[in-house]
Amino acid sequence: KEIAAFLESENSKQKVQMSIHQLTNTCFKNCVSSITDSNLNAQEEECLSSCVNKFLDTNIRLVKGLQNSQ
Amino acid sequence: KEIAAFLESENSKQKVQMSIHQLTNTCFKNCVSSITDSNLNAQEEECLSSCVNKFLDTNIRLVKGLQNSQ
Amino acid sequence: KEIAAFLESENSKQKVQMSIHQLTNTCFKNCVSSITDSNLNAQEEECLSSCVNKFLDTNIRLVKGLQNSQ
Amino acid sequence: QIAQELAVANATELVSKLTENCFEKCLTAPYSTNNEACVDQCLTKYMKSWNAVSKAYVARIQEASTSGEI
Amino acid sequence: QIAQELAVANATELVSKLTENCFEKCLTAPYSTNNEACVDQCLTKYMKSWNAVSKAYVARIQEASTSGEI
Amino acid sequence: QIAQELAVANATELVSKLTENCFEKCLTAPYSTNNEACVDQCLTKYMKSWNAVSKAYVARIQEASTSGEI
Repeated sequence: KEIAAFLESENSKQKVQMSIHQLTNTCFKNCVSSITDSNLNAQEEECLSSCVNKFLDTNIRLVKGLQNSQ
Repeated sequence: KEIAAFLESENSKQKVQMSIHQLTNTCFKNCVSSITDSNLNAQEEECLSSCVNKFLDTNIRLVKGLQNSQ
Repeated sequence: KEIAAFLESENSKQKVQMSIHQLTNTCFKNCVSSITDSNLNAQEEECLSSCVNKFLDTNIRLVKGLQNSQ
Repeated sequence: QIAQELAVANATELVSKLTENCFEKCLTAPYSTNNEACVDQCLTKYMKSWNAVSKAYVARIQEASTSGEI
Repeated sequence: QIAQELAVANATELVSKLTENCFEKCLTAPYSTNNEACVDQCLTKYMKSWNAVSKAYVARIQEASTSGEI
Repeated sequence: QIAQELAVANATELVSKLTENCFEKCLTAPYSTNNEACVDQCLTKYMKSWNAVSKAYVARIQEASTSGEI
């Protein structure tokens, strides 16, 4: 049982990590237009945070919409 | 034996499903330019159907071409 | 033990193959702009070779940079 | 139980492609505005596209297997 | 040992996305010039973006699970 | 048998990338015309690119392992 709980918890940590990799990839492409230095400016930082929230909003809205249509 | 047949049939159903997911993704991106309402117009519907057929034509032609070149 | 060595060697051959598939995909998209005949011209050939080398340079530089930052 | 895992894999793939496509079509950097009406329309439009693609795919596969093309 | 395999999977995913994004942003066909300074800045900028995305993602998930949204 | 499974995985990956790239280069929405000559040329050009990439990749890896770079 402990092993099952350990695997379960590793599994959900891994899913979170993979979601963060995917979101960073998507939001970096859309929010960081060119590399002129190594800092994120305020606008890029704001964009990344909005991107994550809007992506999750969209995801949740679509899942609920699919459930309602069944 | 029944289990093997069941797995085989589930496996090929799953491949068909995954092909449809991939084709919908590709053809939606290419045929649906913007979301102004929730209906597919006649042009989009025609484009989706052609897209599927031309994609499969291309796939079959390439597989045959590869086989002939061996 | 022989089986383990065989699996190990198959595994690394497979990784090389998959890297070549990915690099061909990336470099073909960037170096071959249009299909007017079935030959690679000198410029495309040069571009493909540079693309591979620059991609691997970038990959190695990033891995070293990550290791140094830890 | 295998059938159930496959159903989960299918639903996951659908939600992932839906989110990717509807996020791309309905929201743009810097992500300062919501676009929930667009997301809802996109959901319906994507599912209609899924149906159109399935229909065309199944028809094409049946035709091809009847004619002996594949 | 499972935790270690997951750590390797995570590092592999990070290096793969980093290479893809920094290659795309810092080098362009015909790949005749190097751009090592850009690659170094891109590495730092991508890791900062990764942190910004993680922060926003974790905050959003906590908020959603508190409010019962998911 | 493992070697055979890997060969199948390789062939599947090749056909998938070939179809994606040649469909992208030779056909465009609304997909009203065929372009079989282009598909045939694209197949040959892609395979030539695959060879050029393999050659550059193997040379680079050998050089790097000789110089101790990796």
